[in-house]
Amino acid sequence: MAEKNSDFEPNIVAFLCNWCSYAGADLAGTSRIQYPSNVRVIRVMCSGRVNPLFVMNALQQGADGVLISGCHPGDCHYMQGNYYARRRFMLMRNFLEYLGVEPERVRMSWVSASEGAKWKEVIEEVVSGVKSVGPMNKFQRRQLNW
Amino acid sequence: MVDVEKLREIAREVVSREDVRQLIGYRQGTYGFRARPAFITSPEEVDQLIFSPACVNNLATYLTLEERLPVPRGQEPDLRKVAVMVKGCDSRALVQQMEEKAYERDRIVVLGIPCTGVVDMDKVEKRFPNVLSRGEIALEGDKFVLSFDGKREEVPKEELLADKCKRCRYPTPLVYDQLLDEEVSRFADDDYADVLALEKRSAEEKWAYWEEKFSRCIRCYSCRNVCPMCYCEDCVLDRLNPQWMRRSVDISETTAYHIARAYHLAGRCIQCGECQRVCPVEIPLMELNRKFYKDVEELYDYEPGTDAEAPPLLATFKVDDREDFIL
Amino acid sequence: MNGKPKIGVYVCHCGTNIAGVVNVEEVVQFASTLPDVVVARNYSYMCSDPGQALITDDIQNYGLNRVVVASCSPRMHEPTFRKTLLSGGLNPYFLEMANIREQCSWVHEDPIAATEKAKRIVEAAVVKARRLEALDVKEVDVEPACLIIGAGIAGIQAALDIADAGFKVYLVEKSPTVGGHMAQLDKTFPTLDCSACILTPKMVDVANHSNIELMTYSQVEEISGYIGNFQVKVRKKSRFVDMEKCTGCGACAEVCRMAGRIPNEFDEGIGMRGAIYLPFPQAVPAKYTIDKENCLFLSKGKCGESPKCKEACQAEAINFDLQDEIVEFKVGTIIVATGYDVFDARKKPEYAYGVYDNVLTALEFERLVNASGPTGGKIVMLERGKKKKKKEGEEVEPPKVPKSITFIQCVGSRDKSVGNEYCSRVCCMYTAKLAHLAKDKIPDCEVTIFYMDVRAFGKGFEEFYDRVRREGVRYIRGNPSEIFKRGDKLVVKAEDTLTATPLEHETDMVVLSVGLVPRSDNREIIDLLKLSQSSDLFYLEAHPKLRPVDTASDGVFLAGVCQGPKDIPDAVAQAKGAASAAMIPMASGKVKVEAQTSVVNEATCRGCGFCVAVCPFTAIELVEVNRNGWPVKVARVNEALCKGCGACAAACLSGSIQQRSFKDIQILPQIQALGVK
Amino acid sequence: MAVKKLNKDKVKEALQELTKFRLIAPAKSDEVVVFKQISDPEEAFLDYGNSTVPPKKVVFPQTETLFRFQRGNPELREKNVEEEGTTVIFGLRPCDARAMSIVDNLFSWDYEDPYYLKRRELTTLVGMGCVNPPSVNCFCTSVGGEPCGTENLDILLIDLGEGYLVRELTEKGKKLAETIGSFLEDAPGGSEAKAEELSGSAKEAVSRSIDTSGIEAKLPTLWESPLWKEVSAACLGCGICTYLCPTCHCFDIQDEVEGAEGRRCRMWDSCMFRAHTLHASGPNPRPARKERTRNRINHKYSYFPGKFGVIACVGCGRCINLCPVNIDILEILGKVVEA
Ligand SMILES: Cc1cc2nc3c(=O)[nH]c(=O)nc-3n(C[C@H](O)[C@H](O)[C@H](O)COP(=O)(O)OP(=O)(O)OC[C@H]3O[C@@H](n4cnc5c(N)ncnc54)[C@H](O)[C@@H]3O)c2cc1C
Ligand SMILES: Cc1cc2nc3c(=O)[nH]c(=O)nc-3n(C[C@H](O)[C@H](O)[C@H](O)COP(=O)(O)OP(=O)(O)OC[C@H]3O[C@@H](n4cnc5c(N)ncnc54)[C@H](O)[C@@H]3O)c2cc1C
Ligand code: SF4
Ligand code: SF4
Ligand code: SF4
Ligand code: SF4
Ligand code: SF4
Ligand code: SF4
Repeated sequence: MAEKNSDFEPNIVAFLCNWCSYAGADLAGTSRIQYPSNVRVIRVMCSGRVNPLFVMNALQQGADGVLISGCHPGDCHYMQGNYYARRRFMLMRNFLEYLGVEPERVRMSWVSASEGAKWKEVIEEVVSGVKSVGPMNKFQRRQLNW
Repeated sequence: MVDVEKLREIAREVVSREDVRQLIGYRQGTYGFRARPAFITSPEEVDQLIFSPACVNNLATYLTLEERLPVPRGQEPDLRKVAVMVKGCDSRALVQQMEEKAYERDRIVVLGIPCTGVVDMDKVEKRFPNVLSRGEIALEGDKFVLSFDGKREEVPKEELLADKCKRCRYPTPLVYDQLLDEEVSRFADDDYADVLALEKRSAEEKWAYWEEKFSRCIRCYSCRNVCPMCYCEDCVLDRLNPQWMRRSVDISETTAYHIARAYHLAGRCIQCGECQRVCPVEIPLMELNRKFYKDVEELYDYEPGTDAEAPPLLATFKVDDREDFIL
Repeated sequence: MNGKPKIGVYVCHCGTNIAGVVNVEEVVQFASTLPDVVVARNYSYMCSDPGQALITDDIQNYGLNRVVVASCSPRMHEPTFRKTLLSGGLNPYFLEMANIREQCSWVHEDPIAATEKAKRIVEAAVVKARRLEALDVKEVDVEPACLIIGAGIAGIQAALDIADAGFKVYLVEKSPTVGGHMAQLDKTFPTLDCSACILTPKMVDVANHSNIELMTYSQVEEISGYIGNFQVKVRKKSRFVDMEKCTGCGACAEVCRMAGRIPNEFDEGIGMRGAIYLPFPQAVPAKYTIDKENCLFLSKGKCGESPKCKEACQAEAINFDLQDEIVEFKVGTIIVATGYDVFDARKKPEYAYGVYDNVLTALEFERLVNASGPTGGKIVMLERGKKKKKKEGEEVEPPKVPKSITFIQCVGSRDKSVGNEYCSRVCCMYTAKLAHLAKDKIPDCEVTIFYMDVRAFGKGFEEFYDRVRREGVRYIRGNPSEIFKRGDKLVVKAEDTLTATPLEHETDMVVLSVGLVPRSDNREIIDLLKLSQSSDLFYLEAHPKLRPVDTASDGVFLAGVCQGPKDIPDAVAQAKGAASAAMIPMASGKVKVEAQTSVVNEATCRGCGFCVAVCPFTAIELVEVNRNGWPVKVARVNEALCKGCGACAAACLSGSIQQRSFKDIQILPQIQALGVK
Repeated sequence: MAVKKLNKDKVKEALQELTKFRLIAPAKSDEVVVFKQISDPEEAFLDYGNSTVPPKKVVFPQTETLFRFQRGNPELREKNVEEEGTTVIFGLRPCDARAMSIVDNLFSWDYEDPYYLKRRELTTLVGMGCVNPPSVNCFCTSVGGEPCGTENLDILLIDLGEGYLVRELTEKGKKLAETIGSFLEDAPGGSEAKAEELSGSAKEAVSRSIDTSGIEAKLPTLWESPLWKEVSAACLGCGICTYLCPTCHCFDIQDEVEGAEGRRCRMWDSCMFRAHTLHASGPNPRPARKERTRNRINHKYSYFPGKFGVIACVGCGRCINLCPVNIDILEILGKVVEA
């Protein structure tokens, strides 16, 4: 069983679309809403840009969890990108679960530009979910131990 | 059963055609019960052709594996048609290849074989090890009849049948120009029992299960090379820049390889089982493919390789696709 | 060329906004150890003039070719720093921003954690910056002309606005006259203006405006190109009447051997016309048209001894040899205003439309109450399919006047059984209007309305609805289940859902308030312009709230009911919106095209077309190229259409299509930098 | 040297003793036999035909870190093979052992490869004669080997039924035998004769063969022969035939970098891969399957013997058994002979 000690601070890589979720995260900032510092963001123009293999790559690189966030259905700046993302991640998440990667580690959310508060909730949810399953070392790349 | 004489007759006619470059079929293998691909370019070679339950290869692979060497200046590329023999499952590869615009329908001539099932050569070899003479396998009723070294053995069909055949929904080819036999109706449906059983296990058990398998993988990429759907000019899994996964063989990179390969086949894999068949270290690749296959069918009511006009699964969506996993 | 990276990193204090939590010095120190970083600095306000000068100076002194600014959100100051790079002589796309304010110092209190996170964010920006490439910022010229498809009220209004602003308009209408559905209406709710009175002046204006080239009885056949430069091909169908010569006198129509024998579409088939006709007296242009399918001469090659119309035309306008004409022109923008069809009431067989003569659609009823309609505005019982041509000297019984008229609302709207979940938005009100008109014309007529809900949401609507009820129109809440005939009465079977009583209501005439549905020929336009449809199958706007007149394709706008059911004021408002939206690029003369577009590596593309299928902007097509002597298909991006979403890049299995500034080789190092614990 | 006997009931104990070294033995992973390091004698699976993956990976790992490096630090940290410790490969087949001696040529030729050679030096080979009928595609006797051959082995075990005859063949072997001396007993009289008889009949049982005598000279004359196209038409270029060949030794060197650190790795490569000879500038001197297949055969049966005097094939039959499309090296060689 993975170690689940309480001071485990997970490292979460998040892919946010520029128009909704990144703006929502910015709004959380402008509103000074405090949330855990575990999430590190990569901005893309649209959640449709996120290749599900990025998730695999992040987990290999040492991330304990991955979050993909985009506009709510119907709100995509490019109309359809989030729908593609939804399909891709549904399948990828199921598949990783099938291999034994806990679903808590691969999350997806819809956060709009006005949902600074929701962003915080999402982060808290993701962080606590990842904490509950402990560090991801299943297929992390071997440290080079210099 | 396909009448071999009839097959040869049709094949002779096809290879004699001006507009056909070659016919890809099966011929006797070099030892044991093996059959292997045959590439026929002239009517004289047609008598090599066979069809039997030993003809396991999915020949659709050769349509996309075709080598297109630089055409010397002043010469024209040979764009004549290629004729290919396909079983039911193999025909789905053609459909999917066409969905993905690998070629136009009029580039190929399809000889469809309504398939009553092929053997799993591993099961055969386990049962009859070290058969050197060129043995033969035929299906008679519900028994496979194996003749070798002057002997004749009967085995219930069930015992030697390839697993993929046990759940084949399309034994009669979905696309063909000529059908070589009467249509065959589906044998059985897929109950995904193996996938469901694995799904139910704990994360730790699943990981341990796959780790054991993946740690055997020698990353020869044979499973990719043989796949009729894997025909990128330059596979991303091989690429150095960017390098999605390293060439070094360890559990991390190998797991990454298996995730990437299976994901790249999501909504595209047509269940021919070739990847698993060729794997020298017997990694149950079909259990990976079938997880996607099952999810894709359940979630999106989509079955790859059944409709050449369908939009590619991951290049389309429905507004009401499931999203209960989204926060 | 991009050259070996030399990166400058600038960490902003933002007063205490960043520096109050993040240890800026430490971040700078860390940044200076990152690969290819030649200078790392901090400053109180990077966006200030002296802050920006730091960057431009360093570009000079250190020969920087990449810049990382760690400060606020790129959504805030990316444009600012892009300009800084430009003024420092660097391509603006050599900038990468690290958001350490909105997504770090403002949301974390713990200085250690925040500083740690800031370092990671900066590292990710640096590793991405190493891979950044110069991008072209391109502009295209915009042809100062607009194509408007459809000349209903929406198309007309948009055309007039644009033409008045001084731009050229090509207004293409499929039918022989402009006006669309509004021309068929009698009065309009809620103010009861006469439709013709307010519409016909505009119809005439459209025909006469010097900036408008009106093409009626015409069809767009081909559109290629992109915003600023659309190439359009229109087929002007032959009317077999010379438009120059026809005076609109109508002598021809009177003598036509088919006169009175063909249902007039404009009258919804309750009035008749001949093979040569004018849809209605105020039609614009007021030129006659020969309908080739019904003309004896054109369809059978023989019309009596000789075509009567030709003999009758003094202006010698009739010419059976006239051919379709193809015109081609270039426009900068396009407005689609193709309107709607009404729901086909036959799809609700329980209402027996098409079975009983006096079950009408509301649009038929509009023609019946209309003074210029087939009955001159008299509401009478219909005898459909009967020969209208009276024999010489025969006394015709005057048609009966209904004593009871019953309306049924929501026919084909809010009805999943016919696949239309939506509300058509106009039926409640036009029903009230028509009920009022019925009462007005036949004061002793009993008028009943079956409804599900009354949605009187617009300006003056509730007041109007209230007025109609007070006039004695009876509203029964219930959805009729069947209409049948008992003697010469129609019986509407329903349940009053307010009192839960089943009832059978006898009436002379039933009017079905049919909903608005997408035109049956929508596909033509979809194929021409690659428009998307929403789930109700009307054309899809780019954003339901904020870009309701735009489409996914730049330079293509929507107006009127083609985008979704609406009444005339809304159709006009949207038309005016579409007109001004279309004029923005025309007025500026240039449009910027997205620089962060996608690009295909043709050497590795396998031509599968996944990207083509994914692209919401139809920016990609497969083209044939020569690869080592072999013809192969590969994807090609039209950069003027690509909006830079990157969906294609994630769909491509071979990694052959990549979005500039967001390429795999740029994102993967970011993942690596952020993944490390 | 001495001839002893290891009774089957003592095998586990002997193996347990050997786990104080890095003990590599055949083991089952599902139904596949692989050589792997074992820590528990129960893991060993000695009743096997031949392993799918040859033990060459023990001395020539599929991925081997040569050294590590760090940004801003000129020092390179080299791999110290010594740290791996003394290794025993227990139960390998004579053909696979012979294969190692063939590969040795390559790694000790003009350049002496320290990693490989060091590992070879640290490794003791305990072979197991092929007295059960060899597999259908074995042809070791055609290429200079035999089912109970001793070449390159330190110890050879021959299964006599109730126990193994232990032949110490080298000093190294003798030393190893001493470590497990307490589990050995003197071979009873007649054991040797029985072993000889078993070896002889095993040799008889090798059913496939080819006369290799003229092949080295013949191959260069067949460069343009249409036979290459014919025999390679079905090839998938998967490389199974080379990856799993005990004598194939192609490798590639790649740097793997992570952040500021990296390592230089050597990894298996295959001449059957399309990219094997692909030049960065685009052209490929072996553009098609036919050139690649031709190279594989020429390398084994012409270039290698030309340079080192030994055919680079031990007749283990893996490439025939495992080729997904039944490309059969004996069939190809047969055509070469006939041509
Ligand atoms: C029975 C009824 C009563 C109504 N009463 C009222 C009312 O009282 N008040 C009110 O505000 N609204 C009323 N409406 C709604 C009103 O009719 C619409 O809001 C209005 O007509 C919409 O105008 P439009 O220009 O969008 O579409 P349309 O009027 O449908 O015009 C579209 C035009 O485009 C043309 N066209 C279509 N396709 C092509 C093509 N491919 N190429 C070229 N031309 C093409 C058509 O021929 C047509 O002329 C009523 C609707 C109905 C059905
Ligand atoms: C509870 C509620 C929920 C809603 N939910 C939705 C919804 O989900 N979706 C939706 O589409 N719509 C919704 N709406 C409607 C939506 O709010 C309005 O359609 C929209 O905000 C209208 O924008 P506006 O610019 O016209 O007016 P406003 O938002 O009122 O803006 C007018 C601005 O003008 C300023 N102003 C006023 N007078 C002067 C003056 N004399 N000088 C200078 N400035 C002046 C005001 O201060 C104000 O900033 C909702 C409305 C309410 C009340
Ligand atoms: S064929 Fe088997 S060993 Fe080869 S890469 Fe595939 S899974 Fe791995
Ligand atoms: S993944 Fe395997 S089963 Fe699926 S199409 Fe490819 S080879 Fe066939
Ligand atoms: S980036 Fe988006 S808009 Fe551009 S080509 Fe790709 S999918 Fe189309
Ligand atoms: S998805 Fe990729 S491989 Fe397929 S056509 Fe597009 S760019 Fe080419
Ligand atoms: S194993 Fe067979 S298919 Fe694979 S490369 Fe070798 S010869 Fe070709
Ligand atoms: S070439 Fe084939 S038979 Fe010879 S050693 Fe290699 S794998 Fe064995």
